[in-house]
Amino acid sequence: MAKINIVQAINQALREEMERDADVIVLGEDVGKDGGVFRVTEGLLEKFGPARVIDTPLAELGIAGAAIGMAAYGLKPVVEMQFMAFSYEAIEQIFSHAARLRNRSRGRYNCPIVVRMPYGVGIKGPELHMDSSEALFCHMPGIKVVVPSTPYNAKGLLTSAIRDPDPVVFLEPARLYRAIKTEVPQGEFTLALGKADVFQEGRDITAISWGAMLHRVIDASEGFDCEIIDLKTLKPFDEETILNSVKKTGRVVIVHEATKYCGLGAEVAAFLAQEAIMHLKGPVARVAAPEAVVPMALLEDYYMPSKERIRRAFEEAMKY
Amino acid sequence: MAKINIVQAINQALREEMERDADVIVLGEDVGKDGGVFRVTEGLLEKFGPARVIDTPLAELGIAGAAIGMAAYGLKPVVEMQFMAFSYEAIEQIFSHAARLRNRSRGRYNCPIVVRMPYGVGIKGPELHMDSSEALFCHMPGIKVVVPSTPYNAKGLLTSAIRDPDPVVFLEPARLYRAIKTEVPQGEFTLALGKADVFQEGRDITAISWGAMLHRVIDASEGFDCEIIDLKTLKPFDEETILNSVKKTGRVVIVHEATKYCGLGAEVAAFLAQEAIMHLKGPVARVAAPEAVVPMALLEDYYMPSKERIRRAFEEAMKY
Amino acid sequence: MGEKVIERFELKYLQIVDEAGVADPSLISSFPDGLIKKFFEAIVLTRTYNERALSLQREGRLGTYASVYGQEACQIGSALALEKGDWVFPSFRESGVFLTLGYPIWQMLRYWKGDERGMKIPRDINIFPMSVPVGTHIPHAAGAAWAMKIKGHKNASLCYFGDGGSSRGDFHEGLNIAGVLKLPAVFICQNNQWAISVPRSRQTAAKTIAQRAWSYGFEGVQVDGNDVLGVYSATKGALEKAKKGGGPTLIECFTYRLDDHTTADDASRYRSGEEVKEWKGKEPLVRLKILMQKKGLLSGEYEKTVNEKAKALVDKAIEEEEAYPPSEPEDIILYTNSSLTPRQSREIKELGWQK
Amino acid sequence: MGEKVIERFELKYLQIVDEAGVADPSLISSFPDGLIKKFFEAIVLTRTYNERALSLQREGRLGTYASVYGQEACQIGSALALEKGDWVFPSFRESGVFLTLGYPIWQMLRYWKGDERGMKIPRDINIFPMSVPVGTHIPHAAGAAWAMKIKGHKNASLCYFGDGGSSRGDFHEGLNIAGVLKLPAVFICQNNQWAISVPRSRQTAAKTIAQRAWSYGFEGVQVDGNDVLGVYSATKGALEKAKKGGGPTLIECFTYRLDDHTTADDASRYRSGEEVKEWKGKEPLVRLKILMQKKGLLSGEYEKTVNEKAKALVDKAIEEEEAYPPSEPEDIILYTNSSLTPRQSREIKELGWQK
Ligand SMILES: Cc1ncc(C[n+]2csc(CCOP(=O)(O)OP(=O)(O)O)c2C)c(N)n1
Ligand SMILES: Cc1ncc(C[n+]2csc(CCOP(=O)(O)OP(=O)(O)O)c2C)c(N)n1
Ligand SMILES: [Mg+2]
Ligand SMILES: [Mg+2]
Repeated sequence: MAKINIVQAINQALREEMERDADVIVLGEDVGKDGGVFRVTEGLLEKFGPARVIDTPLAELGIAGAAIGMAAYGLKPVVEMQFMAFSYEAIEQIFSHAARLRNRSRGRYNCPIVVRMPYGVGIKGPELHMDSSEALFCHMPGIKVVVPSTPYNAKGLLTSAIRDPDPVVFLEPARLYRAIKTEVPQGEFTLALGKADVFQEGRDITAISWGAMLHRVIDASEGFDCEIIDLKTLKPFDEETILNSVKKTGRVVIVHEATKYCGLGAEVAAFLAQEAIMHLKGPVARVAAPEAVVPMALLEDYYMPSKERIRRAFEEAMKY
Repeated sequence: MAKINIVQAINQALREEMERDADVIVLGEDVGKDGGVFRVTEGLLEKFGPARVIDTPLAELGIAGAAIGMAAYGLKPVVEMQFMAFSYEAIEQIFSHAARLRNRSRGRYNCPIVVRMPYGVGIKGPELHMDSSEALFCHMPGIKVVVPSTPYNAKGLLTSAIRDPDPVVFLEPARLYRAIKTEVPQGEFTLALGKADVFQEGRDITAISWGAMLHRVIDASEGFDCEIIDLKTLKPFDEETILNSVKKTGRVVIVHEATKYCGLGAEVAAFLAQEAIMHLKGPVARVAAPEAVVPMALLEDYYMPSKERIRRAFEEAMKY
Repeated sequence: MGEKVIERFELKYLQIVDEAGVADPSLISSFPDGLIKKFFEAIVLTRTYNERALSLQREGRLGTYASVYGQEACQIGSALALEKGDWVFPSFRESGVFLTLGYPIWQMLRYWKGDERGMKIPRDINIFPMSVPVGTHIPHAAGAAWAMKIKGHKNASLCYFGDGGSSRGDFHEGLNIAGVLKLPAVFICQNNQWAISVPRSRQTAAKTIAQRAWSYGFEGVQVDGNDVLGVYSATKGALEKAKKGGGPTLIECFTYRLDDHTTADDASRYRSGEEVKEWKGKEPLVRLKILMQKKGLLSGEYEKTVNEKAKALVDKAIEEEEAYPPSEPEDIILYTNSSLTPRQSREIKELGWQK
Repeated sequence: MGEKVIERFELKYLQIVDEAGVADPSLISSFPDGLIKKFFEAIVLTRTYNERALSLQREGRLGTYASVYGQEACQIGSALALEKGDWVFPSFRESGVFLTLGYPIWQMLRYWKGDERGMKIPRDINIFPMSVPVGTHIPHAAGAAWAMKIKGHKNASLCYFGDGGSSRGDFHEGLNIAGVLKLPAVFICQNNQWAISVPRSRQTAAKTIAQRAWSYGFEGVQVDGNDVLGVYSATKGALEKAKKGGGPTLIECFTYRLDDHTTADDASRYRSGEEVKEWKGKEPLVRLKILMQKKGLLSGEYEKTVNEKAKALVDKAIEEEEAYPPSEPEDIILYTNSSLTPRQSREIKELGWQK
């Protein structure tokens, strides 16, 4: 099996799904000739032609809106938003239309779109290139939100997202794009949406994270008997896996790049405060960004949860 | 003191602030001659003229964006979004610009805008007229989010919001607009943002809610020794008041109209799971909408947390 | 060097039958009698439905309702130009379009009563659920047209919105994308002079909305929106052009909203009775009847039958609607996605909603 | 009845100095020598800065940087037409505008290094922080112009964006609002033929971007964006008109991005060397120098002084920038609002960031 990075894994998933299903198309800014600013769609234009790999005007709400019309008509559009923050213009289309089309038409129409976007801090990008606003999408009934943390699950999860009959927001941790290479099978495979991975078993602490933070958590876990959960699907998250782990450890540390306030960590913690309170030995800790927008490159490293902050949270947890 | 309803209280606050400060202006769709579709801005055009009470084209992102430019130049625009769901096109302007202008310019510019909007279920409105997406705005660093529950605090909070040097999203529970009349002093007064009210003291349960749900909670509390907290400011919420109450009661029920998943209730519960876990006697309960978009009028009543559901949560809490 | 003119545009206005019922002789000739009668019958049905909906609303049997009165020609003229396989993207005021496509009337009423099942579109009609957020459906029409093009289907999409809707970013991005990709889409702006209380003159400083087409590299035309023949002709031409690969068209139907914005509105707060009166004189049915009379197409007998048939259809629909069983609360959750999340299943149980 | 033309438009193109440095005799006459020298000096400064920024980036001393090479005339010609009290709303490529307004060069470099303090605009310069999300600042320019109008200030706002930016909803809503309210705003579209890898032809099917002005009821003009005199003249006229209450203008500067989109881009992936070469022949400095030579304004001595002065300014700025102390981590939080929330204060403590 070849070792590939996340960019290649996503590219492979797109390529294989496009080969398999003529209704799958790719659209967005610079996805064609340029192959995407991160080269995720590289080579697709050459292989599938300009009717299926489409460079669009610079118009995020238009792109999302058009994809909704396409999807209702019978295509399976995979939209690329160049960076997460540039999807904000499209939020109304995603929230008021994509998320609701099936419900509003009582099942007559559905909206099988995938909205891919790189997200997250840690790439020394310009302003608004490093937001982590997954919680906004998680708050929308009807929208699934998926984040891969490895090339393997990038491919499997994207394949599932494309085949899903409903809208999926697929968040790609830009920091990881080329940072890790792992073995990924050639040929199609899927990973069920809604299922978390227990990346590592442990008895003392349940550490919950996703995307780039998973790797920080792994780093930080040395010396702790830590059960590490990679959430993978942020909405709906895998309640069972989390609950089973917390019942065992009684200690929880949630780590994410986004700010705490109404972040996804809040939902995980609130879920546990409702469903697992009797199993908790101490506070549910969230290690997250401070209440501030993502800083520019020079301060970026301070913003992102550091290994040290995560370790401190583990140490704190072990006091209970 | 005259008894007035929330519509009148907001109208009074606008009127008095416009009299006091020539930089305060009102803009939005139908806010002028029509006085707003809920008549909140009635009479303002006549009094302050078309330069300060402005009917805009139907263009929510343009309205919000223009308000940002006005605010940076030195005005204090109060924007009306006709219904909460129609503000979604403006989310990028609010999140990427209004919320960040001070930070990005390291204090050179600030953005004293107020974005008012009716929200919430319970008015038998058409589709997309009854969303409760406060959590989206709460997740944006730099944005304050305020919800009044009575005419008195509608006036005091809006006055504070207008005077605040930073952007405030002011959510008006449409269901309450004309539902309650209370005594409200003529003349200016402010209510501090970031402070909750203990509406009623109690020893057994801390019930946390805001806006229209406060009144359901009050209704449901009969027979329980319930400390009822009206959050009023959703972002940043009053941690101290909540914490003090929970330390006393050890039992928490949070009630809101929005869906749970990454709703504001999650943040309150997560905050408690981190800061008050040792004081909690049982699970932190959230009574909220089910994971679905707001239904149309005929099913609407099922969607909104009912008195019975809230009472059940209280009963459940008392089991611990 | 210096200054030179590099582009010139002309905007045309089309009217086949004027307010007095006088028709342009060369343009009317292509209209068979049967078609003119179809126009008439559809307008009568729409008015009948609309009046009944308004009175049902007054009786508290429907929720807020948006009247179509005055705009029937825009809707019927364009909808009758559609062919099977074309797709329609309506705003919330397109009762005339729904009716002309044969949409079940009881479902329309059901929708306005506040029931999502009203927009469970029958399989043989290609219309989207009405779009409540103004203008947001315009990119959907572009997207469907794009899909037709990709799939090689020789159809088109037809999108309706108002003068207010033309101010939204969705209009711009949707039409621009349609222009770039040369999509088979026809955009119909019903400029009814008002967006709730905001007059057209405050919606944009442009003289017409039709002229915006040039911003997107395709053709625009303004049509007398109260002239059903004019609207039909413009739409038919635009749809044919679209299907032949000629790209999109923007049609501005110049018309007037004769009623309040919706039943929740009171238009007397912001516009004069004289204005309304003046426009009543231009409304679409009167002139069509004059034309038909001149052509000998409007016998008393025929008119009576048409009226009665319309009334009977609407009566029957009201009965059907009222006999329709209520939704289950569970339905609130059930249609969110193709399958329930574990949490949703739990919620259905906790709420005691399982059937 | 029938079809008639109801609106006609003409779009003009303006060029005062052509690619060969030949000037339109009647249009050049109003340009004093001193102004022409100002153009020259500003272009030299911008190029000097731009080249140094690019090389600093290559050395790893700046982050991703967006080169202005090729677009200097659009930016300098327009910025020199500004008066005190006017406000500027730039996108991310407006180094030429910042420099022309006297923006501290070390701050510009600091910004591109990744320091928010680079956009802590000095009090005497009315420019907004660069807008990274494309087109989103257009409504801000309308808003500032609106505030000027409300406050009775006789100033105007000037907004810069690209051909890509003109496809966004913000463009439409911002310009439309400016038109309706007749705001003192001038919108400059630097059509540099590319939005990263997307060519102008794929951005819109409209022949020009300037023609969009008619969608909003005001005037538009296309200018040779590599002719600094033409840009100056068009902008000056538009600003004057705006300040006199004549409303907005849309100016399309027809130009070319000679470098990669940013230092993170490789334009050879999507456009041909020939195209770039052809446009190099039209770049703004060469023709200006020919003009100046003909007018006897370009002695070797003068040119040398200008070059050296620019170099010295940039050198000094690089030193200042590098000597500037780093931000405190606390600054990440400190500027969110006028005061800290309790949670923010706690976070600063927990993170060990208090000063
Ligand atoms: C995005 C959005 N903003 C505001 C509203 C509230 N609203 C409903 S209809 C309407 C006016 C629409 O005017 P126009 O587009 O001309 O259509 P018309 O009502 O005249 O048919 C407004 C402001 C809405 N539904 N959607
Ligand atoms: C809203 C938004 N979408 C996408 C991007 C990514 N992006 C940055 S610049 C650019 C192209 C801009 O083209 P244009 O407006 O023509 O300006 P130019 O770069 O040519 O100066 C893109 C797509 C962005 N910054 N903002
Ligand atoms: Mg209208
Ligand atoms: Mg460009």
